[in-house]
Amino acid sequence: MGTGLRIAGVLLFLAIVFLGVPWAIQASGRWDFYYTLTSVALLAIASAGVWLTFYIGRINIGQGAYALTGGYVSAILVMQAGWNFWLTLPVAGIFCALVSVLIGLPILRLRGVYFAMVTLVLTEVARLTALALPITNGAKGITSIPLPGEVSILGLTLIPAIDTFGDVKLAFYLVAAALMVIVFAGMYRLVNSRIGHLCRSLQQNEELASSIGVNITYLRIVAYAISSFLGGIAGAMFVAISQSIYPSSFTVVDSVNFMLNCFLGGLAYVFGPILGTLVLYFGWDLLFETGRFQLLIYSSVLILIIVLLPNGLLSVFERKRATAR
Amino acid sequence: MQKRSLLRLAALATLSTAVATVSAVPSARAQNESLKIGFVGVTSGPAAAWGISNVRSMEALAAMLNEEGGVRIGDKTYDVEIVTFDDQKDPKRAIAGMEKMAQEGIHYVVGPNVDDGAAAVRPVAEQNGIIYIPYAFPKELYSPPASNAVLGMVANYQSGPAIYKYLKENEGVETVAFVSANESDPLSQRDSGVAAAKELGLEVVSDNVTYQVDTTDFTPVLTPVIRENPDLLVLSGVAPANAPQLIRSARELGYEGLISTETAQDAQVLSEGAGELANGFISVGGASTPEIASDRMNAFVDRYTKMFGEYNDESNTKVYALQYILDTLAAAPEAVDDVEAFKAAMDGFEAPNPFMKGEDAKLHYVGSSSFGQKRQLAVPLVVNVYRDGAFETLFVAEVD
Amino acid sequence: MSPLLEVRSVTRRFGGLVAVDSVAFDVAEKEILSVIGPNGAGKSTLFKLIASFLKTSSGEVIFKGEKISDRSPHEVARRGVVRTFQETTIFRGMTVRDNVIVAHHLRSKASLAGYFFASGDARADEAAFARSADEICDFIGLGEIKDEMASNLPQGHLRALGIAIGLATDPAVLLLDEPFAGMNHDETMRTVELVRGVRDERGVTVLLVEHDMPAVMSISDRIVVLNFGQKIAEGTPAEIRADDKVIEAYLGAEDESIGL
Amino acid sequence: MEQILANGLYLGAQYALIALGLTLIFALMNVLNFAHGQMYVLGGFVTYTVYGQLGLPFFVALGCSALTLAVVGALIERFLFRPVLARSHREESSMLLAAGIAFFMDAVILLVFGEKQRGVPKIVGGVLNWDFRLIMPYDRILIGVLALLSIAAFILFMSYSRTGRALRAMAQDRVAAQLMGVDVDRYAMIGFALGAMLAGLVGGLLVTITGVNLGMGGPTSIKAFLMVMIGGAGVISGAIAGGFILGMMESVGLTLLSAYGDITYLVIFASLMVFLAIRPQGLMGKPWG
Repeated sequence: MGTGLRIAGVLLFLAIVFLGVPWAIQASGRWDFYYTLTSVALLAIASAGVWLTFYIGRINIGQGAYALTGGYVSAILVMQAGWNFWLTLPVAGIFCALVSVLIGLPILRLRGVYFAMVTLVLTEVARLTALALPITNGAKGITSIPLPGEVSILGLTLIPAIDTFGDVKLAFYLVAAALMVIVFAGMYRLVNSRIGHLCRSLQQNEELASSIGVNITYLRIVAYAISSFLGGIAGAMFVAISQSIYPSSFTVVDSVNFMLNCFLGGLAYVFGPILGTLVLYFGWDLLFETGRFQLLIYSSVLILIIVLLPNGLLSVFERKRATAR
Repeated sequence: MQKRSLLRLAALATLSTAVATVSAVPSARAQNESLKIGFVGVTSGPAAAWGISNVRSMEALAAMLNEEGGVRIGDKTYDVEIVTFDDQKDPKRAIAGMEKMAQEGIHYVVGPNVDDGAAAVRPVAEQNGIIYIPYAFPKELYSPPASNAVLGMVANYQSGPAIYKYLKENEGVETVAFVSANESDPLSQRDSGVAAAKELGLEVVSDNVTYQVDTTDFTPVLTPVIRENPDLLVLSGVAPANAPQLIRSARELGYEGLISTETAQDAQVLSEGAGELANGFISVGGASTPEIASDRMNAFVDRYTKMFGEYNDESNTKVYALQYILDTLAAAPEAVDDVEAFKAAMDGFEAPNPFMKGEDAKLHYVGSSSFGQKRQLAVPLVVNVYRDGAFETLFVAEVD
Repeated sequence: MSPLLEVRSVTRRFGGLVAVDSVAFDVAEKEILSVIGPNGAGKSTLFKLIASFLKTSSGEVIFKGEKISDRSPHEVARRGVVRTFQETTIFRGMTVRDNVIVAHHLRSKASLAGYFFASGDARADEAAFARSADEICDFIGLGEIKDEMASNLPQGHLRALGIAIGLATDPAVLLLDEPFAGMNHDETMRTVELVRGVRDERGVTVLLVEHDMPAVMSISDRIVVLNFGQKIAEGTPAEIRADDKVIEAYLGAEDESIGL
Repeated sequence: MEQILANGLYLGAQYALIALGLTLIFALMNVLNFAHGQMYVLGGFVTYTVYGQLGLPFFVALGCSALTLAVVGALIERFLFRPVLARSHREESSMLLAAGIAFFMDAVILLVFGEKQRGVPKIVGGVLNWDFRLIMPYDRILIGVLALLSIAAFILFMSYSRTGRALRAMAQDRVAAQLMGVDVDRYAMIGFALGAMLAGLVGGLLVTITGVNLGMGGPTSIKAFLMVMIGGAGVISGAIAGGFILGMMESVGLTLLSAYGDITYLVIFASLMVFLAIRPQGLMGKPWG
């Protein structure tokens, strides 16, 4: 693909996300799609983190734990310390990254299903911890969290309050979409830089990577911390939208779904998580009119897709590229 | 190779078309204008029973009403159409469901079934002018400044004191133990139950034993509780699936005291899961026990059974939500697309209760003492006791 | 002059089993030294100990006067002691050229963040690695197929790629683990030439573990012989060939692998 | 004390049987079968229908459960896992398929058997009460013994039958087994059917004690994963050990920590994580499975 074509592709994508979608929603009057697409964007961000751990060869079923942690960090800072939400957003991410370093140091030595299982347990540990701690308000959760307010320095508005322009749904959509674009631009850069090259070396053979002098422990931790950072900010954003958080806000099911999003999009493609999330999440919503057959149809379609395209949806283009070359 | 990928593309395309077609099939429509009432709650997965009893009671009642010619609201007659959304017990999905309801132009929604979902949909409901009827107990959902949620059943902090008081006075209960699942809703219910029991001067001998909802063997869970030998064992917020197991384990461990819960249960489930060991189990239900069920209630149960094969006793309570919405709309016709009118009507609303025998059985909104405003359906607080496959009414009370 | 690498009475136990028993020898700079011995003699274990993929139970490995045997593998590699692997350990999902490029890791000047933001150092690194990788591919004889997926390469080329990966790290000492295993005569001879070239043209000291006697005899400056975890002989190929203990050890084990 | 041990043993026997099927499938095909819990639930519902509804003898129902699941397992392997595993670049992709199958089975179970908790009449009545030191209903004892017998039968089958030996060879080294003339495709199907059958068997056994509902699937899978990890993935003795250990941990943990209530499972899970971090291959597994 030429550079010109690539730039055109990126511009087209941006135009669709920031202009096309609002226009189409305006035209069709399907206002409910704003929330659906906001969710897709945020879940795709969390899934991007999972994808990155896949990229270093680890099956991560623990992202729900970090989304929950990020959500609680934001909620607690807003409610108890009176912080502005926008300040808590990066803090939530960084907190999760720090926690993940502590947790990652011992568990990243595990591989394959062993790592997968430990991370699965981690999600449940996060839920039980949230239930047991006083600061998270235990079973009662944290509710009635205010919408994100204005950030200003010396009277100069840096970020307007989320309800400034009246349409909160649109505002959340634009914020989520912008975050998604930034995250995936970062991911794209990461994967196509030498770091991505090193991550692939880890994925394919850790011993060999170590023998050529790659500090595999460090690189694994870095990747896992980035992954958890993304989980944390996605979780915090969801809390801002639902204005509440409970220990059950992110559960094992979410962790599994994040992983499935990556599989479905394709583990070899950096934009796989976006497509995977879109299909899995949006697909469920589209099927809502089928009533009690919803799950049946949803799962049948899912199975068919896997059988037809076991390497993910984006592998549709794989063969073409191979023949073109 | 190219052919193969084309084939795949074609297959995918066919698939998505098929999906689109299926999802576009319009639901059956009669000649009356239709009035859409929504449901957002859980109808799949482990907690499916909660939402399904909601959906089915709504669908059965709607079918009855439509067959009778529809519902008269103001000068129009509507057919009731139920629009359901399965949130899979995920608060994020519940928000999406509520957005869907707003999209469909629906202003009255039953659900969600759990605390986290009910809290999460609040912003959407308020932004879009939707009145929703959750089956969740947190007080801030119903207390000012919140005003769009209406509690659909009797909260355990209302029924608990009544039950404990009754048992204290009639059965001489002095000590009580609480067991709950390690999840938000049951734990909150346990905490308020403990507080209520202490208020009544009962001695709480055990209140910190919890179990995972996926527990298959409750013997180890209950062993330390039974050792305290309380007069009353309260299963706080127990899921219908867990109740028979807990009862059975407690009895098999030699426990001889009373067992009660403040949530609705199903007689069939108890009978299959615990058999005669469940005799004497006290729970809270709606109004289908023969002593108080009206003909209308019996007709509803028949209808439900015919449509879905088997009745669920949880629907005794859950059938009220739709009836309340429709009767309140009839009382304030402009509320069909203006929830403020609905809210205004709630304070003075009163209508006959079709599901209960007796002239003085009325539908009206309550909750002033718990929430400071009328944001609760007055569902008869019927305390049942299970005996040999059916419920018997222990006593009936009212919430204010 | 002190030796480049010193193995000082290194011992490794697995439970009750002593896999390597107080083995000691020195490796001089720009030497090709082979470690041989019957199956199960502890050669591979010794190799892992030198590259620090295993920790020694006692004894130490000294490189340029510094103890390396308690460091992690990538730190040992950073100091210039780099191993290749038995069989065909490569990055299967990358092209040949990418395999070699990524192996330049030790030469990188930029930090991870630098790579992410494409700092000046990072761009210089990447250009330099690409150039060097092309050069190494040509040197090893993989220039023609450097854009092939590594998983598609035949056996012989895989071994060469393994050596190329090792070279890309710019090692002082290259540890080759059975570089001739499974090769026919022609392939072996080519690889022998290659290993010589590595030493002669690039000044790399080579330490190899091998079964293939003729190849070892022709390539080595010196040979260390292990049996049952102990060193039983050390010397030039001619000395080893005449050593009774060596012949006995091999006759006791497997005749065919001597190839004499 | 006797009570705690008995509870732990009983739990352990049923857990071990669930874990056996999962670990067998994992050992043979490197597939983490997310649908294992759903298979267990389906087994429970079959027994419920045959024994509870149709009134046929319990052992007939148990046979039906095992048979149904064996067929389902064989079909799933042949028409879903085999083609997907053959064409996917990373074998983890099978996890997505397994999850899809789990969703699908959940949907089918919901549509066919409904959302309610189901139970069957007790197979034997009465409670063993040894001086209040040990209280155990007879049906629980019977099911525990049946579970132990099934485990024993499975071990004998794997050790002495031709099929069992072939399966073990394949679990150890698929390529080597193929070279030795084992028809790996055929045995993968047999192995998968066998694993699914074990899940169905436990479902059938336990429906008499715990009843069954469609929500039990997912959590059961996760518990089974834990047991397999404790013992070591893909190792049969490990799965059995893992089952008994988790059973004992729950039994002992719930008793010791009952004073602290809410944190019992937090402690169990946290200690599992620590254990796996220290000993990644589980008790008996090969490193890196």
